Amino acid sequence: MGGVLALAWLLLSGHYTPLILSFGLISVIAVVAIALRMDVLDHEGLPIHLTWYFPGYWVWLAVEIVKANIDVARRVWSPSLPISPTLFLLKTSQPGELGQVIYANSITLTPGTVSVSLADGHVLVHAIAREVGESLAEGEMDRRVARLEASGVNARSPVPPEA
Amino acid sequence: MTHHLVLRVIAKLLIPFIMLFGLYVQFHGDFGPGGGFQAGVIFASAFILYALVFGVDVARKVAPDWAVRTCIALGALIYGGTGLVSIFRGGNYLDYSVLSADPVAGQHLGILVIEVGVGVTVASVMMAIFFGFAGRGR
Amino acid sequence: MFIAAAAAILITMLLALLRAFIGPTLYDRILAVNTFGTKTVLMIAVLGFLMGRPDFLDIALLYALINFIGTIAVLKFFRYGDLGRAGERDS
Amino acid sequence: MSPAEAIIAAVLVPLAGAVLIAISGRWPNLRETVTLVTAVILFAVVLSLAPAVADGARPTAILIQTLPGVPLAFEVEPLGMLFALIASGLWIVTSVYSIGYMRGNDEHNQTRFYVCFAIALSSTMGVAFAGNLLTLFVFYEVLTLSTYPLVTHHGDEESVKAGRTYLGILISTSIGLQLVAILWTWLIAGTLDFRLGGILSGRADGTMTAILLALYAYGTGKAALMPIHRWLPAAMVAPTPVSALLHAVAVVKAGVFCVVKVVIYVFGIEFLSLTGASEWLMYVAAATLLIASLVAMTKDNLKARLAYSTVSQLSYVVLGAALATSWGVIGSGMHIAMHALGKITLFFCAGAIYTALHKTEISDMDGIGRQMPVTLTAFLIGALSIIGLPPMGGMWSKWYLILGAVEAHQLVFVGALLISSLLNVAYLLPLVARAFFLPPRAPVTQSVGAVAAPGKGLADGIREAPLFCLVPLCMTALGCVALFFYADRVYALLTQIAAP
Amino acid sequence: MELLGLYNYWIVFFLMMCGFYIVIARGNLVKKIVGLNIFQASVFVFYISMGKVSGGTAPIIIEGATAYSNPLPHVLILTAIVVGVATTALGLSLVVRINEAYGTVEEEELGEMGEDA
Amino acid sequence: MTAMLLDTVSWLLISGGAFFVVTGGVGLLRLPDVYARMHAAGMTDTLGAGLFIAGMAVQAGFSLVTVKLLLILLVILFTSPTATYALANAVWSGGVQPKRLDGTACETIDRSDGPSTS
Amino acid sequence: MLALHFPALQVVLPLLMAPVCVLLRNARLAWLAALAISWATFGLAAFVLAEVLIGGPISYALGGWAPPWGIEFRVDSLNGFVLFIVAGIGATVMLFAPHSVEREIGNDRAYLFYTAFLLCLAGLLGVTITGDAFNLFVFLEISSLSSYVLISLGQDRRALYAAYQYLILGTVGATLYLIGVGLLYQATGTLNMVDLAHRLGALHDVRGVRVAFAFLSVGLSLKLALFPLHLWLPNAYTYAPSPVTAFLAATATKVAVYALLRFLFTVFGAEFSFTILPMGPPMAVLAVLAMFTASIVAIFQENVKRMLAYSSIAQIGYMVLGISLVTVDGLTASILHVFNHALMKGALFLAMGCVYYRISSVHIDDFAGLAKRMPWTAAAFVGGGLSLIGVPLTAGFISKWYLVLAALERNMWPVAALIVISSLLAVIYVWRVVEQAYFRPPPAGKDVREEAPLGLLIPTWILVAANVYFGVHAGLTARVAGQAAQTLLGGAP
Ligand code: NA
Ligand code: NA
Repeated sequence: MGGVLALAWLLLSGHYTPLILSFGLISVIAVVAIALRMDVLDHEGLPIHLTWYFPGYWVWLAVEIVKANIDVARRVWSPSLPISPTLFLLKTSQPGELGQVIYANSITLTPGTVSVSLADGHVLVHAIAREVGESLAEGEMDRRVARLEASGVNARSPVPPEA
Repeated sequence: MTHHLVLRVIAKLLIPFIMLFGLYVQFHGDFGPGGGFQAGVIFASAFILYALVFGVDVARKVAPDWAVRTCIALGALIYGGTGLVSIFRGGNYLDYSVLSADPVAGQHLGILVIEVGVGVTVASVMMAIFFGFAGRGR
Repeated sequence: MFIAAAAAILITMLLALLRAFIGPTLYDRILAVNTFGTKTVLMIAVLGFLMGRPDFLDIALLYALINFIGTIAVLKFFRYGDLGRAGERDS
Repeated sequence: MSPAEAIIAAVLVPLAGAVLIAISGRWPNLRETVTLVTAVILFAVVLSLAPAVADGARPTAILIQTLPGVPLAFEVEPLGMLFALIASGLWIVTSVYSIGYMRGNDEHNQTRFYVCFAIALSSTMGVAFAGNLLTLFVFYEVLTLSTYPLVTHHGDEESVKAGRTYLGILISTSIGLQLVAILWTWLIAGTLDFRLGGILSGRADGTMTAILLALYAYGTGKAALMPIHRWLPAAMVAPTPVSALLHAVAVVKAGVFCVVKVVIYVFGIEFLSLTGASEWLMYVAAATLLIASLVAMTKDNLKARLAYSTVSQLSYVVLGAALATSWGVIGSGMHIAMHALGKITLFFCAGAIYTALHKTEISDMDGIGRQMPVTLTAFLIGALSIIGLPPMGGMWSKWYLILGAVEAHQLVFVGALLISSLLNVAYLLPLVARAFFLPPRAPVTQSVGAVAAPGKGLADGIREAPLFCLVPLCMTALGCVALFFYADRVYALLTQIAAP
Repeated sequence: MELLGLYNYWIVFFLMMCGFYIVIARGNLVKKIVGLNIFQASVFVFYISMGKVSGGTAPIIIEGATAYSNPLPHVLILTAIVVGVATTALGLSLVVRINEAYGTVEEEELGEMGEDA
Repeated sequence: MTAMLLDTVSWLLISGGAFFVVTGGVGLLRLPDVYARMHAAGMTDTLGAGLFIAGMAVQAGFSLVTVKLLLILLVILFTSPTATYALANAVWSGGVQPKRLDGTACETIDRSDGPSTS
Repeated sequence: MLALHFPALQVVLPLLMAPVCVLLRNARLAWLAALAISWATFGLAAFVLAEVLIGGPISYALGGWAPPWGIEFRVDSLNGFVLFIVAGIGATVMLFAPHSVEREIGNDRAYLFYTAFLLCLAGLLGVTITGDAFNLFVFLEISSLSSYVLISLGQDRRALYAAYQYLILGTVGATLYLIGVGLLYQATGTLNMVDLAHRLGALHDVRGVRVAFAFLSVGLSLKLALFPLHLWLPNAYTYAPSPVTAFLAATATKVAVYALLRFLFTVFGAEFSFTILPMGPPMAVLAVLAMFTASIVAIFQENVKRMLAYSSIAQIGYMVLGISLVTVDGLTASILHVFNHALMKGALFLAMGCVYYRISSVHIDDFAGLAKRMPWTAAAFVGGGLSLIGVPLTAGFISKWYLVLAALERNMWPVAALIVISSLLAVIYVWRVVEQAYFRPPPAGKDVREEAPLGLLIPTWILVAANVYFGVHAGLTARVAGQAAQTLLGGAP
């Protein structure tokens, strides 16, 4: 954690004098201390274990986002407003909560679908059109996120994250 | 039933970085605009987010009232006390050029220190206000 | 170019503002204000870029955070009439 | 003791006495001894100043630099000397009398009474010796405030109401009119010091002078000119020694003293008679003295009748001053002294009658001369002095007042003075006649516990008041007679300020 | 033309009047605070619009001075905003406590409980 | 040459961002209910903001500014869906049903047992 | 030489001790700290006043920036005098505080009182000492915000509402002031008062300057509770805890009067304020209206604190009336009354604190028999009341003396008459209380002596004694006030 924060500091700072660097060190230590006190430094809060597979997922998601954007833009501009709002109830196949959150946020991040409720291994999705929801229901994103999480779990520890 | 999952996870992710960002602004204050005041606001907003997501009672355990109060006072003391130090070093009140042998370095040092005072006070005052309002009901 | 970009953002901000005034529900307004906020972030960034003031980016970052926290706080307040409750529960 | 020290001492001795009285409050005998000793010391101090003043000296003293250019300062001149002598002298007898009266009537809060009395005397000395208008005003106000608790001594609804009238009239006139007059004087004359011949003389025109005189005359509520005389009858609710203080020793005397002093030292009698600015005041004074006498006749309550008598007699003094002639001023000054002794005698008698017989209404007093022969004799002497018949001191003052009116070519007022003397006869002497010549109306059944004959049963019917009451009233009655014979001393003193 | 040139004053004036009207006319204590904020905001706008200072040459009392570092309007306004925020926070906390003590934040109802007791 | 190329790229990116941002604004007005409008808002925060920042980053080259720009984008990508989710969840638990264009309540399709086979 | 820094220190010390009180938490420790600092401040104020009277105005540049670039603290005989009385009242009220705070606020919140009190003191001193128009705003708000907190500490729930009302009106006043300062800054490019005065001399016809004048006057009038802008005052004084009322009544409005004087005479100049713009007559009319309306309303009050609050509004009328005469004597009267009224209202409200301590009420009906139950307290009330009436040998008399003199000097007979008549109204409301205390029997079973503790009586009597001292030795205060008045009218400070 400290490493990530230190990296962030260095990226932000742009001043590499001893004084500022020592301030940076103090800051990182202070933040870690407070974060420990807040109890936010667990797997959920610090998804380092997703590192290796993460960029790949991002790239895939970015493409999805672009596609979804174009789709929604088309719907917005077409005079007939071709939308058919529909709710979908989907199962989440990720074992951990972190995975479920990534899944839910990914759904929201792609325009055309918004996750409305995430609970009990199910996510309720509002789709701008029925076919958009159906394509989400095919489960590609679900599987990719599940794989992402699983890779992280395997990489770090055999113990499954809290259920 | 789980707690508000999405918020909790994202908050855990964001909070340390917000705090770090606050400290970054704090110590880079005399290079850009802002300084202590903004830094205080940012730092406090991390706590406010924490309190919003995890509840004020939990946040109060992390930052107890006495600590917040002490920080308010300490920040103000740092701010005003620096001025007093300049009096004892032969300058006028708030005249930081006497804080160091080199007047410019003295000015820098003075501003840096009082910005810390401002930041600490602003952050803790904001937290105190939020804790004070939250949980009182509409 | 940047002025055109700024104009585009400004138009969207105005549209969002319009939605905020029309409503009709409280949630529409919150959504609109939140959108207005994120566009303000972009606007600050663009302006900073335009005026050669990279330190504006810090402000944009700050604003993005505040906008997020503010939205959460408003939502929580209107749902529970209270900001201090321990973690919300999903419906 | 240098004269300056003596002046300051005259103000401070009663104050110190007040403090000691407050401290010794728990031991009545000690307390009253302190009172008496203080009174005697004060009289001695004042007396020590007299020879020098009689020889033409004008001792001065500065108490405090209050405002830039206007200190609290004293200067002793004949009129003030006379007033101070009377006030401090009468304090002794009043103190003796108070002891008898307060104990005889078992009054509460006696310590407060003695303390306030002493403070009142201190401020009276301040008034008498005041060297400028500010000093006069300051002590005048202190006198008002220190006598307020005395007026409301009983603390019942009636005294509270009387206190309200007392304070209301005195404070509102002094702050509302006198203060304005003083400030106006300051603006015109640039000084507030008393100077023979007047500081305003030649600096103001006739109308302005008349208005200023009105501000002073009505600003001095204690002079009880009609229609601001109501506080005086109202204050009759207070115990008799307080009445003595109000009517003879200090309060009303301070009022008329202020008027005379202002006429002589602020306006100057020549200036006044030249401008004729005081003519209206003569009429007001004459009207007051006649009306008050008439009202007095209608009062059955003895103290109320005496109160209206005082209102009337005060206007003699004011009239004398308003005449703005040497004789008039001499008459005024003298009348302050003569009336003081006469009226205090009458009040002592009224108090003695109340203490011994618990009678307050004149119609109840038939035949009491047989029970209280000494008291009633003293009453007769006092009455004669007030009326102005020889061989009483009162004769002289009336004589000079009439001379003054003649000198001012205002024969109307000669007539007014004479008629009023007849009215005096009509309201004072009937009591004496009733007391001595009518049979008692009801059987004497009221036996007053507190007055259970202090071992002096001369005859079976005699029920005189206690000795502490009786002795003082005899002394003041004698004083009335004495003043007839020693009036030349007073005359000599006063001619220093108004040579005829 | 001159009137248009002073448009910033009109904005300031409009905001001021709006804020003042809300402070005066609204019975709800929270809304009054909002009005107060608008009222204060008008001043902030005024200071911000005060770009150029007309008399702003060198100070007179010290001749020959070259450095001119008078406080800039935005520094002033930042201070004023801090003060305004503090006032708002204090005002709202008072409203919260009034609500706890009286059970209402409506002026009329508060007035009814006014002078007795 | 490179500079011009970069300028062009940046211009294209920013134009695209402007398009999506405005589209989002229009959608915010056109779409029928709050759920549908969230999609429009999402556009402005994803591709709109992304293209804008990318365009500016291209202009800035490898520098601290780019780092900060990317940081801003990152923050937006994390916070925007979270805020939207919180809003949607609040609307849903507030009992507001999503509507179709004709104003009738939209249907709910349960796909928790897998994608449709039909 | 530390003495050079006294002007700065007397503001900075209370400002710095305020957070220390927060750190200390414990009521007793916080009190000791606040007490030490408030007396130290008083000492500094006395020293600075003496120095100014001997050596002329003192200027202190904050941060070493020479005026007019930096913020300047500037002390002349006028604000030296005001600093002295404000610090003096602060020190005396601090003596009074511990018992009263324990009783009315509670020891757990006591540190809040001491903190806010010191902040308020620092703010008021800052307003008085600063030579910078914007800095004055900042200090004004420091004092105002802390006084809202202080008022809200009152036991009665109405204290909250009173604090709220004061907050709204006080903020409106401060904001108007801020607009005025902005306009001045726009017209001149400076915020330093002396510099402003120099530059405004040539700008009398500029519309912005006149508008600035209007905003500043109205804003400050709100703060000093000039009739009819006084609406915040009665509730605030009535429901605040006793030491708070005593302190605020004796200082807050006075400092605002000082600020008004400073702007009317030093910054704008008497010529601009009273000749070019005819401010005299409207001020005089409002002042007279205040004197009468407020005094008459005071007569009918059942709550004695509220009665005294209305009396304060009337007394502010005297101060403003003196200003409106634009003569040396008139200004002397105003400045003297700023000082003297602080003494009398301080004494009276501290006496109220003593009463409340024992009787838990300041309702006039509950004053019955007070003289028996609390003779020293009742006597203190009489002392303060006499000064309020303006009886000779009290401070109040001196103010009245100069005020009537100033009115007569300008041949304003009706005004002189009105002053005198309105001061007689004070007799009525003071005496209502006196009669209740001295002539009504105490309620059954309360006929015992239960005097307030010495800790309350001593500070109360210090102020009563000060009323007498400065009524007898008025030469001292009259000379300083006269000198200050001459400075104000002479133009350059
Ligand atoms: Na006051
Ligand atoms: Na104030």
